[in-house]
Amino acid sequence: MIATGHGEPLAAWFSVSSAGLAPVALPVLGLLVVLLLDALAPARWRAGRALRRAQDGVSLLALLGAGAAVVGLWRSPDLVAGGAVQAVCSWSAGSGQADPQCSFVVSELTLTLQALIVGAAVVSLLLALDGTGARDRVAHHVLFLAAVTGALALAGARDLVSLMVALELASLPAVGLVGLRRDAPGAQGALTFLYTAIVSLGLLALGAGMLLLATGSLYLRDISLALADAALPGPVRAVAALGVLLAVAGVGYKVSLAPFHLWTPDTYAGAPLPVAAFLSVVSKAAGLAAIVVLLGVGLWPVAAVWAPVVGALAVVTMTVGNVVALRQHVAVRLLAWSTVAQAGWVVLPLASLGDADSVAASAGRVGPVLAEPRGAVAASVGYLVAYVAAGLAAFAVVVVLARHVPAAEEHTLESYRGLARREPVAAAVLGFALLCLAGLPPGVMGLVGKLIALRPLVDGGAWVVAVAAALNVALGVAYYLRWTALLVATPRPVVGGPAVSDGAAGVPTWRVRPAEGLAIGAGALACVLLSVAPQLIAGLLPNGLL
Amino acid sequence: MIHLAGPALLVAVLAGAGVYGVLARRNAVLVLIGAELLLAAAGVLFVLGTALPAGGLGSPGLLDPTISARPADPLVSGQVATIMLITIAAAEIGLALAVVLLLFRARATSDLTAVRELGEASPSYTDHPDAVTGGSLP
Amino acid sequence: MTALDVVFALFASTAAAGALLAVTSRHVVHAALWLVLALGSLAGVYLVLAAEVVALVQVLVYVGAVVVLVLFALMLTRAPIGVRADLDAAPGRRRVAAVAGLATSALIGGTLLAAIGSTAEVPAGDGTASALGSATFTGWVLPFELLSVLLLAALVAAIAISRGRDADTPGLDDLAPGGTADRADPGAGSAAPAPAAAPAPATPAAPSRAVGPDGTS
Amino acid sequence: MTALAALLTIVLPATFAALGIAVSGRSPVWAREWGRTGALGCLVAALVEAHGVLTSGQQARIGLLGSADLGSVTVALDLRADQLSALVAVAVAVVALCVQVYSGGYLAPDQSVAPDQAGAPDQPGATDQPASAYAEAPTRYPAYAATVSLFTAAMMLVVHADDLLLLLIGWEVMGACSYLLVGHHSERASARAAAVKAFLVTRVGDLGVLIAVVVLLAGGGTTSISGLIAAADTLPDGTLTAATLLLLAGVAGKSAQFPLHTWLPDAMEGPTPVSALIHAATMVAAGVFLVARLLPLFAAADGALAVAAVIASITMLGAALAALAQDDLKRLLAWSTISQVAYMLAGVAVADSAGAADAAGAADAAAADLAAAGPGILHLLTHAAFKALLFLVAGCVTHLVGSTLFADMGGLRATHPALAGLLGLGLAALAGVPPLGGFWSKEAVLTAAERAAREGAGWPAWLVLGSGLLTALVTGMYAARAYALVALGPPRTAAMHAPDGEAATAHRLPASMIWPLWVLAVPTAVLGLVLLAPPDLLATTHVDPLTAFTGAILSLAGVGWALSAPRLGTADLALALPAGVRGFLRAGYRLDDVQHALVVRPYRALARLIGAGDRDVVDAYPRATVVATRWAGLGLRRLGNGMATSYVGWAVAGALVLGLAGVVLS
Repeated sequence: MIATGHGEPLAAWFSVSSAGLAPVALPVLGLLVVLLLDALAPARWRAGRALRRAQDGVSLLALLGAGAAVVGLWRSPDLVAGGAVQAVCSWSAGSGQADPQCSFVVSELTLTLQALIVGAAVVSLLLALDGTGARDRVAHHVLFLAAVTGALALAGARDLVSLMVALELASLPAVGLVGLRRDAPGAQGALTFLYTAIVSLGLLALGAGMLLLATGSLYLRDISLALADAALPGPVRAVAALGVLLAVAGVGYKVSLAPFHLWTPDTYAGAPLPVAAFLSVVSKAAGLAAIVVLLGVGLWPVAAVWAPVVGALAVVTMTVGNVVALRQHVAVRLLAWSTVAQAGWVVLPLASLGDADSVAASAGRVGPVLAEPRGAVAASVGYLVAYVAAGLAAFAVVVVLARHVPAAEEHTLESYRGLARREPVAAAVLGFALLCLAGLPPGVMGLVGKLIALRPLVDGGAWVVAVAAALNVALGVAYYLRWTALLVATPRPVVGGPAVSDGAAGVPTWRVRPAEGLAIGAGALACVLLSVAPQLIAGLLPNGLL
Repeated sequence: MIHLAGPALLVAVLAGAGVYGVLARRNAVLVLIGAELLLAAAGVLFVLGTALPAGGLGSPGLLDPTISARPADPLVSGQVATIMLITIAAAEIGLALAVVLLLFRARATSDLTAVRELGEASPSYTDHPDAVTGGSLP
Repeated sequence: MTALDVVFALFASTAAAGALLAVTSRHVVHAALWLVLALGSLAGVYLVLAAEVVALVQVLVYVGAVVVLVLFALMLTRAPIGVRADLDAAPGRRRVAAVAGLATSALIGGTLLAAIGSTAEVPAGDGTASALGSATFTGWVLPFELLSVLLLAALVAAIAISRGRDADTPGLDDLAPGGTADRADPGAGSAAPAPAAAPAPATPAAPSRAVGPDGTS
Repeated sequence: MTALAALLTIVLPATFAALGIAVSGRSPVWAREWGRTGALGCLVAALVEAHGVLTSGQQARIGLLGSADLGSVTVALDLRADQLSALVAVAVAVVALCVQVYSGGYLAPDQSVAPDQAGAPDQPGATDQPASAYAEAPTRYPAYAATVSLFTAAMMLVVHADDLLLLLIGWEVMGACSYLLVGHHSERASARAAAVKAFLVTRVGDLGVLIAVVVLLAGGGTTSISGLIAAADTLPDGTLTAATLLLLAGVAGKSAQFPLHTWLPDAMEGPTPVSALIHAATMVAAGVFLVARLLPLFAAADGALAVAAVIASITMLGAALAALAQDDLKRLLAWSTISQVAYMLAGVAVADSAGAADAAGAADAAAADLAAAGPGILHLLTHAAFKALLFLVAGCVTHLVGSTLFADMGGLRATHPALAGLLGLGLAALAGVPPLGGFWSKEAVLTAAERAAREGAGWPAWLVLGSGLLTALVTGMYAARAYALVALGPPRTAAMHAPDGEAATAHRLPASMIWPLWVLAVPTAVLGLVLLAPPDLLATTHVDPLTAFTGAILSLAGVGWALSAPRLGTADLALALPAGVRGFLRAGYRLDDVQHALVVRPYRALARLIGAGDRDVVDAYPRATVVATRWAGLGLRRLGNGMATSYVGWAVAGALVLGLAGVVLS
């Protein structure tokens, strides 16, 4: 689809590949249908459950459709040939550019991230379905789909404006989801999240402005080419460096990098639990997509500037997360701090790109050099996949238990004591997920994830960071093990607390609903599958990034 | 033709004022004013970026007056980005005010120091309540 | 020093002064009005930088809509009219904030000025509506479309959040999944929000309930 | 067939561990039978495997999980079955079966044999008290039996792994199981402390193994043991040296070698059968096994074997001297384990693969590499037999006396002659009295050291030889001293008194505690015969007559010295030592005090400051690692003060620092 532009100074042509945009467009379509259904549905639908079922169905279908589109795109000729679909591109006659400028590219990386996001979103939605009230269902689904759209768009965004808008699209509706609780904690959680998001947007925009000022473009590819030019004057390079790091700071809150992480536990605690699950997996995947796109794909030629900082951030993040998690006694907050710690692991591999040799070797080269940081990015994404699977499984159990078991109301870890006797299946899933997060056998997935995250660092000689990360493994094991051990511990005689179960021991007094069962099953299946076949997370992105 | 230093200074002042405004206020609505100023600073920076010839500060034409200026960015990146930023800011402020109103309805205040029961220092989250001084942090 | 420089200096200094007053004023309505001044002057700055459309959007969206929204919010939250000392944080915190603000200014300004040097002058850009429109609908069509979704979502979110909860209509949290039969205490957990007129609780109210999972709080 | 049997040695105990937990519920009887069945199946599988390997002489590779493609390297998660793994597997399986059977009697809730409360629950010095075990047994036994099964499975995984990652998994599971087993009596503070100590100290070493695996992966591009061994000569020197030294740290931790040996004597807090399991064939032996398995890497690395030899030399003599001064039977055995494992390590460390290859005339290098470790492995096998026997006998004695202190023992030969005979047999094997199994394997180690020394292996071999000979003397002394204190002299406690008293009938030992002793007595006595028709693994293991004569004379001299002590006026040879020296040795050179001052005391002080938390044993490990970080956690948590703008402030501050760093770095 090629349209001619208006003349010399304007874009000479631009092209939009509707197939390439399908994964992003389908959730938007679903969102509109949900809104329309609500507006147009006859009254008798409203009385029963038909409308709710339809809205649930449409939302799920939209996500599944996006997933199907992702799978379909994987087979597209461009990708099979090892290239990428340039979905939204323009070419300016007067700019002196040889190549088109693309703001959306469907590459192997894009599709991997999109597949992950869609999968996590489906499970999160399943978890939310039974917790969503009738009246808020429209708002919930619309906001949910909008946030997923933003996350999906982030995966392919290749210019700073798209990145910025998509990041906000992934964040603002999530704020709305947190606020749907409509009470004081919900409002506080939403406000904390929103303020952090706004100020971070300010930082990101300032960073993007600096990069525009220094290089004259907002397209990541042009920026990286300009920055790879050794002739760039020093002060201008400083502006670019400041821009890059302000942008990192602006995106960091999304993955909960310290010190941009402080909103995380409060918002998780203030949000409805399924929304907390959504934030900790889908939203985090979106954040990593933003960071990978920004640093791994776009700005890696100046990695010498940001890699040490990102390495330090990663180590500080995992240390802070682990250290504070050690003292947490509330399940959701422990999970929140554990996601902080895991965020450090997720960005850790990117720190290996600061290796002076690889940067020197790439300086001045153009074109295919952009495939260079494949190893580090693949490790980051691989770890993210492992984390998302384990995080989803853990959250699914926590959400479902909190919904059904009154004893879990207070939500302290103590209420999980002896869970294995009462809810063996749930305890098994939760325990396995926790072991995966800790990286202990039999959670092989987590172990392999940590190994592949450390590998680029070891290869790149970043020993200090690698050793600090390895020490954090021991730190992290402590609180995951504590929780896991509580699952199988002997129940204490009740001291002033609620009884563990109304019925006889071992007889559940509630039934899992189909959607909940599907969600827990999917999470558990992902964990087991990836633990049995860890090569799935180790062998991502074989063909490079683009 | 205007000198570049002016807009650059303006960006710095607006950003600084925005940061101060966000951090120094405790009324939830006034915090937003600071955030708006921070975004406005970024907007000026974007527009400034478009005013430069293609290649930005690093372009040879800028530093060497003998080379005629290269053509401007045909996609007017900076100005488009500013417009989008303004729009995002509007969306954000609308949402933020809804949240502030919700908070006000629930707690009858929009003073951020008065509503912080989600924090780590809140007694409900400490395993040993005596080990933490309550919520009296500044 | 050209005439444009002078005009720019006028607008810029007004904007800077407005910004500083907006963040320091102890009068809420004044603060909002200083914001109007700052953002309005920024529109002038944009005009000088030849960004006509941006200037127009700035006036329409910011001065026309955002500030009105802020004023409404101040009224709805019963912000005190008149000079108040409790708008700002404690003095110690304010000092920290001032240091942070100054550091931000110094870092950004210093880096930019060092790169700009003393001789760099910029030509006026091309900010006509036609150029901007073409650019938006060719190169920037993706963020534009995403932005439309963002606005829609923000609208939905704002409406959903501010709709309030009626006692008879279940919200997101307190509708027990599939009914209330299997819950231990269907109603006890939903602590209704304090009425708007109630005074602010001196201590956080029932914080342990605040962490209640979905369904209970 | 061999491959299947090897796989079953791992799968069977693991399965029965799961069954024991899942199916038996709270019934200790079912749990006991599940555990015994699993161990029996494991033994059968191990025997089949050994038969296959010994007759065909081949090694089998078993693809287990396929291969994991980790980016540029492929991890082949394979198992292997060769003579080394088969022989060790048989030893593990025999000991495990004996322990499972024995535990059924030792920990069973059989009220008729409950001894009187001889020792106060937290009496210092007295380690294992079966009395308290009885009270707890009904509820804890299923978990105990399952943990023992899992422990066995983990050791089998270590033994059969052909990939360092698999080995690491088994290694870690074993550590976790030992934590649970040592802390079995979790109601006792000393047991909890010992469990934590064992876990933490071995974990220090485990960290070394973990890093070593990463180093090998980075340097060699693979974690396959076969692959690494094949590539041993081509690996970069730095990688080899770093990896082998790090591995040695892990070996020192698991095998309780100086300076990471301090956990083992304390681990006597565990039930006695657990001590037998840990000491005889599984955890402690795993370290030596690892060195034997990776011997080509160690041989190729500069200085790694020399370091191992020095560690072994120090440990064997030092631990033997410490054993001499102990006043607790189990602690004496624990120190003797440390000393004997050092012998094994020494036997491996003086290995000379080139010489072994010539001597064996082995066709392929791999077999030669294995054969070089022969003396150490032979000692591992004989030690497994006699040490398991000794611990189980010690358990019987404890059962009778209600204490593990020498002060409460005596006169066993008069009251229980058969038990005294078995004790004597085990101690004689420990001392290396010919012609018992321990004699042949110890002399084989000494012979290997002597040959290495003569062939120019340098001072480490001489050090090992000298230290080994001295240790032989001291070993004879402490072994005989133990016999003298336990079996000779008059009975001390009522329980040991007159066989016709009612106390004696009340203390008849259950049959399940007796026949494992006889099973173990057989290999203790005759394992040396294996040298008559040695398998390939032991093909180069010789016993030089002259060395053997010297060693035997020395150990017999020690035995005679100790046995004649009563006639010289003192029942206890150790009393001949000056009191200060004795106390110093008894306390294990006060290394614990050093550790205490440097690590434990600050921890305790902090813990007291923070306030006693949950006393539950499951919290012990987190608490131990956490305390130092807690204060940091407290400070960090204060940042989360619940105020949104405060969070934003930190974000802005972070951004400023980042930006500044960027400007400076550019």
